[in-house]
Amino acid sequence: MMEYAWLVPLFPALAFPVIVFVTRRLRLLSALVGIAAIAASFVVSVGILVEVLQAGVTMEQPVEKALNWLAIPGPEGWLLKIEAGILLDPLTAVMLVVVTLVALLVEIYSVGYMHGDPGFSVFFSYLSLFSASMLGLVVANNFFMMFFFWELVGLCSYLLIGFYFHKPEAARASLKAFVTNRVADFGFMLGFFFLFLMFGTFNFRELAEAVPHAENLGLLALAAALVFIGPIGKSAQFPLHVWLPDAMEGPTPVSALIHAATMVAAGVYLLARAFVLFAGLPSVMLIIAYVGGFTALFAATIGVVQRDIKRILAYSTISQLGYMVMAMGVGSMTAGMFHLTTHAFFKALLFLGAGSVIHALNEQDIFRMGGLARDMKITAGTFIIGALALAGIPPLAGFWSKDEILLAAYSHGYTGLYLLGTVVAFLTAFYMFRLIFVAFFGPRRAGLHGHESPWTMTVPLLVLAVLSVVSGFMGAPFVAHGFSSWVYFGEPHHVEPNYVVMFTSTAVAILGIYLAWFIYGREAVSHEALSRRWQGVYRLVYNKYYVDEAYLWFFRRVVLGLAEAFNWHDRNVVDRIFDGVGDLVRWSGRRLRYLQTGHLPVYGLVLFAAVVVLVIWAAAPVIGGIR
Amino acid sequence: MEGGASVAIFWLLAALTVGAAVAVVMLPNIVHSALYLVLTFIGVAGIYILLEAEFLAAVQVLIYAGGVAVLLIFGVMLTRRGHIRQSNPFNSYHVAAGVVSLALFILVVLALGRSPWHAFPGPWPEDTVGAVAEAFLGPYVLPFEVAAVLLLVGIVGAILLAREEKGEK
Amino acid sequence: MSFPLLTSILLAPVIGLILILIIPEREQLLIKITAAVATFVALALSVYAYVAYDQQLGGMQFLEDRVWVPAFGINYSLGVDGISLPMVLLTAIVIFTGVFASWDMTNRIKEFFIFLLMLVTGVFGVFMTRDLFFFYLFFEVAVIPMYLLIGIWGSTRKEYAAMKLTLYLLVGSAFALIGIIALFLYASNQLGYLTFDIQTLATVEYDIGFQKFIFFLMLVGFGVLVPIWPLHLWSPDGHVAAPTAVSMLHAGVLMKLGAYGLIRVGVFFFPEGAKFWAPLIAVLCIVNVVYGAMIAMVQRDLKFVIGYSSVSHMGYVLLGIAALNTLSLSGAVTQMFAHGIMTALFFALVGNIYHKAHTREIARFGGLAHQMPKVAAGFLIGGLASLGLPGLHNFVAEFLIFLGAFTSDQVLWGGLLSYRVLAVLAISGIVITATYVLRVVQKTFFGPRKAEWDVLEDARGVELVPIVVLCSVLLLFGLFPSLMVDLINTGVAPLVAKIEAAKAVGGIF
Amino acid sequence: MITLSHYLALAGLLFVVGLFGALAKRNAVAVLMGIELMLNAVNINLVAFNRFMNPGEVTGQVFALFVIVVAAAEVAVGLAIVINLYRRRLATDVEEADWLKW
Repeated sequence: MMEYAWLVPLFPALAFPVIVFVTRRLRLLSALVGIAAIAASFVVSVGILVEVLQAGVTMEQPVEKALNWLAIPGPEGWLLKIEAGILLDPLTAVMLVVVTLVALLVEIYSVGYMHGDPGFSVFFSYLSLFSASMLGLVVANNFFMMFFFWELVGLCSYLLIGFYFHKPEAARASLKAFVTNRVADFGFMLGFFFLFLMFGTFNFRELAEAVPHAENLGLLALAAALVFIGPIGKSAQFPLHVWLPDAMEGPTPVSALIHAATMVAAGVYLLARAFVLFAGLPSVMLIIAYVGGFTALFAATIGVVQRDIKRILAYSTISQLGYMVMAMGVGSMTAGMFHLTTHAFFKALLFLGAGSVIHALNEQDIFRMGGLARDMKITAGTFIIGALALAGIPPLAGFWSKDEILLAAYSHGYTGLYLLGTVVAFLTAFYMFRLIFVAFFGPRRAGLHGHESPWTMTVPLLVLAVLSVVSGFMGAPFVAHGFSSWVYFGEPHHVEPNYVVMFTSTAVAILGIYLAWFIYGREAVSHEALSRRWQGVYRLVYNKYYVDEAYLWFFRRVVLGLAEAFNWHDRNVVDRIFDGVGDLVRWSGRRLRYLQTGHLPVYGLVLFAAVVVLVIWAAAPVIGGIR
Repeated sequence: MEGGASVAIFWLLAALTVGAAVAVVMLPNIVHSALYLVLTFIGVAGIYILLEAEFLAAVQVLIYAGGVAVLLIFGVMLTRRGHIRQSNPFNSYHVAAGVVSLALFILVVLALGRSPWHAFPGPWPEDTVGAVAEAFLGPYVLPFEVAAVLLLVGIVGAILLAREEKGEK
Repeated sequence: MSFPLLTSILLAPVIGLILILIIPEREQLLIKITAAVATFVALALSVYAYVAYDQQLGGMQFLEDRVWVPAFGINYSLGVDGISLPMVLLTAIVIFTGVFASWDMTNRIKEFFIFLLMLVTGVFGVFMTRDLFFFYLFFEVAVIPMYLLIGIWGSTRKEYAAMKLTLYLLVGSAFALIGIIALFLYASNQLGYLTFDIQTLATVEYDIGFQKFIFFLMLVGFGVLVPIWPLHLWSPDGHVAAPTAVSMLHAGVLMKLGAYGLIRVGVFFFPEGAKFWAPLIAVLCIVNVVYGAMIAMVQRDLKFVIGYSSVSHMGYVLLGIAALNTLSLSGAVTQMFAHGIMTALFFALVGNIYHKAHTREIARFGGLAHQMPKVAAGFLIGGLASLGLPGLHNFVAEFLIFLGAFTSDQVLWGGLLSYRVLAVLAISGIVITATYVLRVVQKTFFGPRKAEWDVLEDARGVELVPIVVLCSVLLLFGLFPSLMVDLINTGVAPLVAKIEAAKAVGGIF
Repeated sequence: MITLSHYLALAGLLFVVGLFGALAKRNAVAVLMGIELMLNAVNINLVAFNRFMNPGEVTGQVFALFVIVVAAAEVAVGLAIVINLYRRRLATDVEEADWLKW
């Protein structure tokens, strides 16, 4: 099955033109084509995963197949060799399965959610294009190809965020997303340019061999830091996180697939794929760890006060991505990837659940919802399972993966980050169950009456709920050779459980849930009073620490100001200079006119005066008697 | 021509010619100028004779003194206006003209003084007229024909320019 | 010599032109069809030439020679190599789509198509000739009709723009002429006989001082066309004023004339001169890129945005030339092709909108995607190409240029500033470009539906030809870049060999 | 002994007097007379050079003759213009014929 790996991205890639040009009129057929394509990819991916694990393909001996895409001959060998190739190892196999599975479920879900939307088939074409580019990114065997699909994925996010292009906010959000990603890609491109400068290749395997014994560590650190800017943008880490909350303008399946499970995980995947680059540089690892940690805390605090159900989940995603990046920074690539896998499932579940709620009530503000547990049994049930998993309640998936990260931080001696992680775990539990108690258990508010979504939407929810429970066990410590023995850096290590860490994280989560129940469930303390008491803090956090406003101010004042200055300079200075040359000619013409007196003798005089002058000038030596 | 006599004659003719020329230029009365012009032409003819260019002297007298001078006198008569005594004043730039002319003369004289003419008075063909005729119909036949055309054009042009428009008075 | 392929490409528009002369003015459709057929023949032959070109052999192929003026060694010799063949193909594609883009013109279309075909003949000539004399001759043939085309059929401030454009180009070509004559004389007394053949002239060993001066002349002469920064002001005004097909040709092809001239007559003849002036070009092109992109951000007229974006994109070509290594030079030639196609697409679409909406003011537009989905899709593809999205041809070109400039270890100001820093500044251009392109797309096409524009109907039938053809070319070479880059490498290789062989000369600063 | 420079000096003087006449006179006919003087000076030069420098041939005289022919044509046309000017402006004053004035 492995030799068919290049088919995985190809199926959805073919589905895109087929839908756009052939089946656009027939809505259901387009959906079927899309789903069939991603289903085929899923089947092949599972096959690859099984084969990879059985055939003993490990991180050290990946399977690589490549052919030259663009090669420029130089004096000796290739000056530049860019391949289109696939690199198969456990990391790729796991990611393939995760991406194809979530994509499949989201596409099935979208049939119900997007029902009646005029752009139904266009939506499925965009989803297929996205799946193709995401899968392409996963299987890429060199930086160029990864960057190639990295930007295509950015394009699909632009198209899908701006899907309801008649809404001005959606149009602005898509522009914001693309430009922010573009800034990150600028850094990322510089990063692998430096790598090419130092090692002359983009290929991951060749880099893996060359990087450990690179002599110019300073340059390597710079290159690694620049490459890390890519994930900062793509995985919405601070300071380039601003686009993800606005990306919620897109349809909910998009938020579930792209802005929760797959695309935003691409940044973490890049860190995992190029881990050899970062492993040997403690300074860069530290930066990564602290950026991840800070983002986790920063986003969690904002999530606590948000009112829009999708915004809460968006900030939760940023926070969890911060977790994964912190895990990478702390040195445990396994923990990061394991959390990525489990997070993909339960976060997709939460988003699809939220979608089902929005689909039913057509309302996104949780304080206008209520009593949904009674009206939408399956959605509520699955949503709660997802929330529990996210909060990290054993035995659900979230617990095992979050625990592994905290364990990694603790065991590698980053106690500060460990404590920070625990606080974030508390906040996560608090804001998730704040949402649940307000939306699902509170009294029915604003006359909104939920009704259960059709089976096409609830089945994916159930599947994801099961996965949220099951997926944790593959990485749990007591499992013999679980996740950590497949996906690792250096050598497979077996995680021995540290009960103290486990206990504290669970206790903290339960505390969070209790507090949420205490404020929002029993409403013992009115949350309005709380927010009025700490009014300053509340407003600061509610407005997302005014980061958005700062960027907007920078763009409007500095960038546009500079542009206006250039424009003025261009029109008035440079243009005026060249037009000035023309005016100069006309001006001097006006002055010389007065030489023409019209009198005949004057012309004669000028003539002969010139003769005299010329004779003097030419014959001066002769006349002067020198010669 | 023995040496002494020809030298005297040269100076005489030179004085005559230059004097007449100065008169042509200085006299206020245009008619006097015209007459002195005739005198200058004759002086020049004399010099040609001194240079043993008899045919040229004859042509000079015939065309210049006879034709051109008369034509100028006609011109003077046809454009008479106002008092004849002041008919030939200087224009407002005559001072500048004088300066330029003087400067030019000085330059010419200086140049003459400096340049080493290695003149060698060799044998001069007796019959210059025959030689001239052969030259005209020999190497210079083309200029000769062109000169004829030039004259024709000159005459036609002059007639066209000078004839009175019908009804114009 | 088998079938004279290149001459027939060159003469196809001329024959079309003559036929149109014969057709009476009122047969408007017949005139358009003749023009379309003529350009289609040129396109078909160019594609055949592109495919039939033997890349292993490389060098000049499809040679044709006919003695013209033996006294001065001028002969009508044609040939295309790795650099000029893509340009011939580009010209053919742009003129073919240009004719269709001006299908709905009405006033005096007979003269319009005559001048248009004359213009394109000049451009074909420049790219195909191997003779320096004809190079300049065709160069002038290309410039003169431009004045009339803009002056008569133009829009905003057309007389001013036409006059400005022609003055800039003619003054520029005057510089180039001086250079060519000096080159010719110097070479002829070195060689001992008079010749204008580019290959033989290039074999002459020019003295360094001479090279520095003449290369500067060429730089100014062709720099005006590229346009290089201070001499660029004719192009935005010219673009805006010109009718659709003319601005397509103008931005799509005429600018490449300048860059091609700089490479063929500048760098190929005077490698030391090129090395001396390279830092100046490098610095000016960064201004081109950043300055042009920033200005494009605040333009109110759609065509001005594209005009300034062309200034910015041609800055990349100059950076490619300034870095003087294989990667950047093949990147520069690829960018010349890619940018040509992309700008032609942009102008075709803007022309389409302008023809229907009679305005190009971005502020008045909004939500056009509702009324014109196909045009919106085309514009978005053009926009994505211009910001260098992978999968479209411009990304490959820009990538090669950036990599070439980044890895070249030339330095300026005695090591104070390196090409790497300039490359980083140029790469930052992609962020600015992304911002202004998508802002325009958002303001024009997205947002709520405006009843005011309900009268607009989407591109259909003939108007779709430019959009479909140009988009598919961008995609084809974007997904399979080796189709073009390998060909360009065969053309760039001798050039780089000559540069390497040239003595190391300190830069101007 | 009369040498070549004597004749050349004479011609130079005559030329300069003619030049002064042409430039300084107000009456157009006087200007023509000045020009005639200058032409005669040139003729003297031609003949003098021929006589002293190259006596074998008569090219100098032939040229002199051509100069005379041209001078004659020139006077004819000059006078026609002057008469035309006179008829148009009733004056042969050179400074009044200033149609070329800016």
